Amino acid sequence: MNVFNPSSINFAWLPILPLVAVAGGAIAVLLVGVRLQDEESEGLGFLALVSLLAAFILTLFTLGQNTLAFGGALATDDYSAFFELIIIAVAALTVGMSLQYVADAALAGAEFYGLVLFAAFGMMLMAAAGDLIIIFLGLETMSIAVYALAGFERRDPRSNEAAIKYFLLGAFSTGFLLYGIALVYGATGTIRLEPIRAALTSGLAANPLLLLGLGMMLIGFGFKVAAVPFHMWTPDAYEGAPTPVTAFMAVGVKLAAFAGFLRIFLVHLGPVSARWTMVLWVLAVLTMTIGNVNALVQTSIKRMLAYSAIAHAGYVMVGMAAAPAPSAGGAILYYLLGYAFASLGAFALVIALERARETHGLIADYRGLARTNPGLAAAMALFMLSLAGVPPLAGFVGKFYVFSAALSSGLVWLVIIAVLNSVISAYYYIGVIVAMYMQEGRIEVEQMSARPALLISIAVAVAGTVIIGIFPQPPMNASVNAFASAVGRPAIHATALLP
Amino acid sequence: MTTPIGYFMALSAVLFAIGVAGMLIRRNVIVMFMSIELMLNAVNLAFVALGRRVGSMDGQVIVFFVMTVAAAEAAVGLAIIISLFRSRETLNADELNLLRW
Amino acid sequence: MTQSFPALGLIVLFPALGLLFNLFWGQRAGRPAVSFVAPAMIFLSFAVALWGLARLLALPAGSALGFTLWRWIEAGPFHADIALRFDALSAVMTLVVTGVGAVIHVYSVGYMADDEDYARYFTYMNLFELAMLVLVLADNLLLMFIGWEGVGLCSYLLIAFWYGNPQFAYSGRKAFIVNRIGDAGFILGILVIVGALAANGVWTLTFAGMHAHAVLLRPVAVSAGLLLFLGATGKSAQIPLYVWLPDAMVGPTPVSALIHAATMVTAGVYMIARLNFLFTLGPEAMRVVAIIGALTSFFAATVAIVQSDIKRVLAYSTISQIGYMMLGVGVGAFAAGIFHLMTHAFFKGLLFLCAGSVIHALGGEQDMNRMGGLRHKLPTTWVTMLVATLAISGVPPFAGFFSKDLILESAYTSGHIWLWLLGVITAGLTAFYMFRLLFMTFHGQSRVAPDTAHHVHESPPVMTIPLIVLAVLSAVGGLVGLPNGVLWGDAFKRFLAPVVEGTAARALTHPETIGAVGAILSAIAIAAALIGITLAWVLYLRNPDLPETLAERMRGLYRIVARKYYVDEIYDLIITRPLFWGSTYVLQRGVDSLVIDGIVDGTGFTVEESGEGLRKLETGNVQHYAFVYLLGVLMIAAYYIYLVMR
Amino acid sequence: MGGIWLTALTFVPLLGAFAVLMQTEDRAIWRSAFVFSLIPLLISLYLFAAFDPHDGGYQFVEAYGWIPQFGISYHLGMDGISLFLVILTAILISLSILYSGGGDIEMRPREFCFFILLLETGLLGALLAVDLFLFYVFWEVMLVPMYFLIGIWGHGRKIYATFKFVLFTMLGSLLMLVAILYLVGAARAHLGYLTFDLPQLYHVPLTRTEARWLFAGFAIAFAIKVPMWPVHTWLPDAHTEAPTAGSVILAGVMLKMGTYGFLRFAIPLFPEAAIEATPLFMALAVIGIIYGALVAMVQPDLKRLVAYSSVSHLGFVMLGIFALDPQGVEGAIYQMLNHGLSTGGLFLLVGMIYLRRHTREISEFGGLWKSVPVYAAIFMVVMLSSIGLPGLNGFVGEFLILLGTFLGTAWWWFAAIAVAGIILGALYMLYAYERVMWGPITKAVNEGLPDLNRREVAVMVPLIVLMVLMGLYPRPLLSRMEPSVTVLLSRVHAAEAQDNRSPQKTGLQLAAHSRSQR
Amino acid sequence: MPLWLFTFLAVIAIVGAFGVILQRSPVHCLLALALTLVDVGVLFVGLGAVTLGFLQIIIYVGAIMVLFLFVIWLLNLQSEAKPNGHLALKFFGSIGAAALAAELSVFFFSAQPISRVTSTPSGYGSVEDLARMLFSDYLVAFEVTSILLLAALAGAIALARRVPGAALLRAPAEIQRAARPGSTVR
Repeated sequence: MNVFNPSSINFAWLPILPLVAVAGGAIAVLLVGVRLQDEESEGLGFLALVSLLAAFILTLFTLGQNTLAFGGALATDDYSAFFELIIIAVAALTVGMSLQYVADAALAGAEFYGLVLFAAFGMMLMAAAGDLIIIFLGLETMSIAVYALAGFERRDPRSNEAAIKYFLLGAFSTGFLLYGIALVYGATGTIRLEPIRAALTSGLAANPLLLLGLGMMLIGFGFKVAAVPFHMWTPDAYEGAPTPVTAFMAVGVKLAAFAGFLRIFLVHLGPVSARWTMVLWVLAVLTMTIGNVNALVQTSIKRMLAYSAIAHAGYVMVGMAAAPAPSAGGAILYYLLGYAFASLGAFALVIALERARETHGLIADYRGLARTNPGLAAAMALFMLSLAGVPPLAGFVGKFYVFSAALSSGLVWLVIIAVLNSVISAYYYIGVIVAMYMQEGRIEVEQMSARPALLISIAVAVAGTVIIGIFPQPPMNASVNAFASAVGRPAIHATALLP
Repeated sequence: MTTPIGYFMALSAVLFAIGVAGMLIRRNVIVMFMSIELMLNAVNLAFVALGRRVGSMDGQVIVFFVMTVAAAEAAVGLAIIISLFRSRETLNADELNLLRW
Repeated sequence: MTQSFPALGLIVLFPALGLLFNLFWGQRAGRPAVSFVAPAMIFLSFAVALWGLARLLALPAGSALGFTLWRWIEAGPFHADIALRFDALSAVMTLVVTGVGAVIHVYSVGYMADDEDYARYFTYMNLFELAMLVLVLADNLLLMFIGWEGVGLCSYLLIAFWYGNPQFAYSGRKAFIVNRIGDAGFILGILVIVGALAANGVWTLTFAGMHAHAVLLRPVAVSAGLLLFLGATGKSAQIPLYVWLPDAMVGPTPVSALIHAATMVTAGVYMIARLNFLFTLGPEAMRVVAIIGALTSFFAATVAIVQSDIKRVLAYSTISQIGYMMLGVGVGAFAAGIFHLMTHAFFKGLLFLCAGSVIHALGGEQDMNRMGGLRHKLPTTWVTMLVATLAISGVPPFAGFFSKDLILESAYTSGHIWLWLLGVITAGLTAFYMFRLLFMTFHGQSRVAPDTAHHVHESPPVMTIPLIVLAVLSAVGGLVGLPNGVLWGDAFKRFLAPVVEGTAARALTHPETIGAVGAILSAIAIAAALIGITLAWVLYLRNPDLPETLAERMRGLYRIVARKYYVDEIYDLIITRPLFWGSTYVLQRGVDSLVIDGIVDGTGFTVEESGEGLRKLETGNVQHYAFVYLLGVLMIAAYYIYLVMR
Repeated sequence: MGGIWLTALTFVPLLGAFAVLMQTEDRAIWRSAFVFSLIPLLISLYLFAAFDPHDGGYQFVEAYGWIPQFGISYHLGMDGISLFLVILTAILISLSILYSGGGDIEMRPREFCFFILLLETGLLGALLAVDLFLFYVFWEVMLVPMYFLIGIWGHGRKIYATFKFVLFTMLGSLLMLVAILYLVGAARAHLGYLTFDLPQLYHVPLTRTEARWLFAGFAIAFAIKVPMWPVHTWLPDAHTEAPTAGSVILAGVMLKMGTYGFLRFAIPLFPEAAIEATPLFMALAVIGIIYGALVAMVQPDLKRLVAYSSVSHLGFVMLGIFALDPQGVEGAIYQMLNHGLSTGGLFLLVGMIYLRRHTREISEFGGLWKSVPVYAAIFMVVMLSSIGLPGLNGFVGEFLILLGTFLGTAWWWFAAIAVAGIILGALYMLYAYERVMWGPITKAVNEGLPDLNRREVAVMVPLIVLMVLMGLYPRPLLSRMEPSVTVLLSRVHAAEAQDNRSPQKTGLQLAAHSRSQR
Repeated sequence: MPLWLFTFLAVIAIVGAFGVILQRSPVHCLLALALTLVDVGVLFVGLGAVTLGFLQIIIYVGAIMVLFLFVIWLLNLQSEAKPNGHLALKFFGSIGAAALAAELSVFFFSAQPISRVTSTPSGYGSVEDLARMLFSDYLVAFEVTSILLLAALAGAIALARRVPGAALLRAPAEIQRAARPGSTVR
């Protein structure tokens, strides 16, 4: 019975510094917040931004070194860095667009920003996780924070309702995810990802426990990324939650969920991809189709965006169904990047306009926006077009890569279905543009200059959507290398990537 | 003679299913939440049993974490329920339909 | 051999200049300038044409003058130039077109004197001259087609010159569309020819070139011939496409004289004569041409008998006379056809101008029932018209006699007895209705409306001089073609021969007929004419009420003939209406709106409805959500069970 | 490397678009927009002069890596096929800006000019791109501004029209995207590296089935754009509701993108499949010719009539393209230009009269010649060009197409049917003209209509001059097309030589043959 | 652990579980749940996870259940009204749950090696082992739980503390009314 000896742990500071920064920021915000009134919450926002900035910079340092820290608990590779950077950016943008909102709604700033940071912490953890339990914990941290955020607008019954629905179903699916983890653990005897892959490659791919666990985890993640039929919570939660939170859910949560999803399935369950691509094929079709067709008939902008978020998850799953293709991973990462900017931007627009007056956030309310505020209208149009996948915007290039990956692994029909879905989606995305540009109506927008943070967030989103669309090379390299690093392959040369 | 692990797994499966059923058939949000706790426990049982089978402690450690998570969830969940009750004066799942379509 | 003669360019250049002048400066320059420039240009062309003729005569027979302006179309090996060719045939045509044209231009100066759109009128006229000259001077089929459609355009514009009247506008369109139908045939004919030549690696459309490779055309001669002849029926108002010409009479009378009598409508004959080497390779085609020609001439003559509108009578007589020409070229007597074309240009142009003068005098009256006894009031017009009438009736020694006689003779000697017979009868009819026209207009007692009666006056010299010029031509113009053996006998034919009776043609044409047979034939023709004249005299001068009684007697027949055999109505019924009806209700409302758009919108609708349906699944009840979730779980689990069990 | 001419050509309008956004005062907006549309015109004219008429390949080529790791390059080039479409685009855009500035567009001129210039960039880019990816990008880019033009400045059921337009086109182009990706995949399997570069994709070995499917993928996209019957129904709506400038560009240039696509991509990439599909496409083309003409004949709305006439004219173009012999293809290209001029002109004229009367109902007019003679005269000329009167541009194209069809294919009798289209063309046009311009003036409002003003005349004159010039002296154009067309057809023949299933391609083979002698 | 004991405990657990989902009054449900949890705790011990068994009882029954109880009392919930419709959902829900149980069992019994029990090292499941694991392999996870709890804390505070301006933003009824007019496009 040897005594416990700390030196037996290989202790690496660098990988956890970004996490520490974020968590520290959260705690700081909470502590400072105790002394502040809700009205003066901007300060806290900036504090949060500072910590995020710090985390961002620290993450940059972790680039390039692909190590497993803490006995494999944390995987510090470009993959995690890639997602962490995006997540931090997303969180920062969320904070940015919340500043005014929180102040106007007189929400409890300390808790709000604190929770955003906690959620970000959880997300980063999911991206960096090296074993199942860390992923689980990260996911829970994120979820719990987001449950709370969803119900944050306590005076709005819809907010409570969104929170409770999200919470109940979330906890429900946590059960399934856990069960899945349990079974995989039972089948492989470990919860570290690397050994699991090793175990798989050494046979036992047919183990029923493994298969069931695989299925259960698939369900758990399917819920988080809002894949049909585990998507039902999405529209309600998105619509009810305070809009900045919605944005955070639609982008941050989805990204983090995919970060874990991809790392587990594409990277470490890759050897048995034959066992799950079929399921993803079906899920992708369902998700895209139902998402788009539903979005088609929505009249509330937030609900419409919710369904569009579902549909986009579907496109990503098209990429996942193409797992055998070497290019799939990079394509998906790039797609998520493009999606993040456009979607965030759209929600930022929603915030800008919904604060303009007491609107129900109907698409119809956007009529005539092109008159009253051409700038905003143009930005919104840009995001819509990017989401619809019109070149040369990011959305198009993403679709382009994902489809080509799918084709290269022979999923012609899946791609055609996806393409038809894109046509459907064009219909409702353009519906927004029609409302803004081609229909009469008067929506007054309060002076944007009064809300610099929001304005900057929108600007960033626009820049991102356009730039990574026109110069897809650097981000594409980044995502390719990121995925390669996760697989542990040296950065494959790109020509190996497309079909 | 000792009980095969399979039985424990079966039991966990049954409990899990009952939990699911509770989630589906009970109107009261709190009771639904309880059913979820039930599911989590079924999973815990599975963890311990499987851990026993592979002969490693990991299962138990995970259960430890799951308990923590359960506690955290309980805290937030109940808080949500409270604020919900404040604004809506009901915990009946049927009446939570402001958001639909 | 062809000799380059750049001056040919001038022939078409002058009308072009006139066109531009009238188009852009006509309004500002004022009437005097216009009335000088427009005819002057045509006279200049005429002069150049004479010069060209002189050059041509100087050259050995069968040679031609040519001038290539520029390479027009070239795609792959196919190419066509914008080039002019001035040989015997085109020489005759050019002289007719410019000569008669010039005269009529002068006449127009008087006739249109008080029309507000003076400049526009002469713009069109010059444009017409230009197009017509391109048509006759073209050295290849494609360029000819430019002129071919160009003249069609001009007739369209000029028929509808007084566009204010919807009826006129309609007639104009009708003319163009009917011509277009013919032109379609023309184009296809060109395609067939090119195809046949290209199949042997020959890429040419020049008449010389085609003539040189005529052998290659043998397989397609009939089809190509018939297709081109379809074009001719449109342009030259033959059955079945003649319907536009009578309506075309609503245009200004000089237009009717120039375009719808003298020149344009004879283009079909010219074209066939031009392509004689092709037609002679396809005897069937020739026969069709001849038969159609004969039938048309007879049929039109019958209609002409009962018309009361002076210009309509002339219109139908034009159709009838062109029928003669077709008969001529159809039986292989191309020279005869062209000969009649020329004489016809003289006397028919003259007839129209006279009619114009009458109408002018009566202030626009065209109904012969309101004329009569005008010969004292309009002496010049009467005399000239008499000459023209004698000419068309084929009374020697006037122009018409020789040409018509030549045609009939050729018909007979080439063995088409029945066609010859038909021709003879038609000759009688022609004489009859022409003299009917003459009598009803100038003789008997005046039926002129009293208010117009008192200011009826002879036309100004600017109009009468052209009458006289043409009258002279109609009188003596036939002498260039005296029967064989008489004096310079058959000079005209000999002049044309190298062009129109090339190697291939000679085989088919009749042996030179002995004078005796020719004399008999001529006698019969003359007899027919005289009978017709006497009949007309009896009916319309001796006892003018007889026609009515006759009409009463055979009312049914009379109505049918008077209504022009209801051809227009039939066409309208079986072609026009179904077309419009079908387009509206079947294509537009049916296929487009119902079927295609139905499918399109239907798809959208379906998608949207299913959306509405799916939407309802979002009941807002958490437990429903959880249930759907559970279903998903069961599915996936089931899939994996399947994997395990397998 | 041909300098930066093509890049300048393509992106000057974009520059202009943003320059226009800077402007505030209306006159300044229009002026700068016009200037910026003139620059590409001048450049394209220079290129016309500098174009080497004996070279069938791409000229003024620019090729730089864009996304090298995916074999996507920024590769622009111009050959005899695209040269004239480029010039046409430049001309029509300038003219429509010039026209729109004259009071047609009162509302939000800044955005209007912005979108028009953006559109020009898209169009020119699509015409010059030699890289499939680049092409696709421009292809989509040109869709968006057009969609705004219709939707914002349109009339009537503009929204419906817009949606129909976008969804139709997008469906097609996305299928094309799939085809492109698949093709590139196949290319990689063959070449071993990744490329979207058109010339390199020519020689990708495909199984017959693959080729058929891929050809279908491309062909559908292009056929919708053309539009061929029966996917044409978006066109009348789009045209009718679009603002005048929109219709002009849509009809004048955008439809050509479809036909151009066939020439540049669909046919040379999959010659065997194209040859197989010839009867189908010729049949559709002929149906389009007759159908469009008949439906146009019964339209009560002048603009709609012109729109349907486009269906008929483009039918001719498709007929010529699938004749697959020099006459047919050159005729088709020529007919694209003619259609751009004549139909563009007609739309402008309709717009002018709409500006005066705010209606396009034919029954509303009558006897206009009396009140607006100049307008009527110009209308007459443009109409004649549109119905292919010999001596004007229209005839050259139509004749060559018919000739090509007759010579080049075993289905020569399609030419015979198509000729009926010429008759009907005259019918509906003259019928409309008669009702609008001739007859007595029925409506008092039409009495005092102002005739065309200087600006409007200035808009029309260049078109008419071109019509006459191109009618009488088409040679400089045809001779520049010839080499490129030869190159194109030699590919087709090569493919055809492999499987000789069309026995009597008389004219075609002889054409190729006799050229080889020259 | 002997089979009879397992059977006994299993029966209790299942009965308790059914108690949770079948009883009217939330409080009774809670008690039934507590019963099941304790029972599971005993099963843990039986599986050799002694520490964990006790933790289970302490944390769950001692903390979480009590928390539930407080809330129930705080909101003084009455027992559910009589089953209000939703029979379809109840029916199919139960079916689905049963099906799930069935499917899961299929897996467990089709997995052969599962019933083998490996001999465990001495002190398996002891506090030391647990602690060592926690502070070596699971250090990160352990630290993360602290953050997790902190987040939960913040969230709970944010949600549960009194609303400053107690007035609702909009009354549910009004929101219902503001529900979607006809769709925009068209």
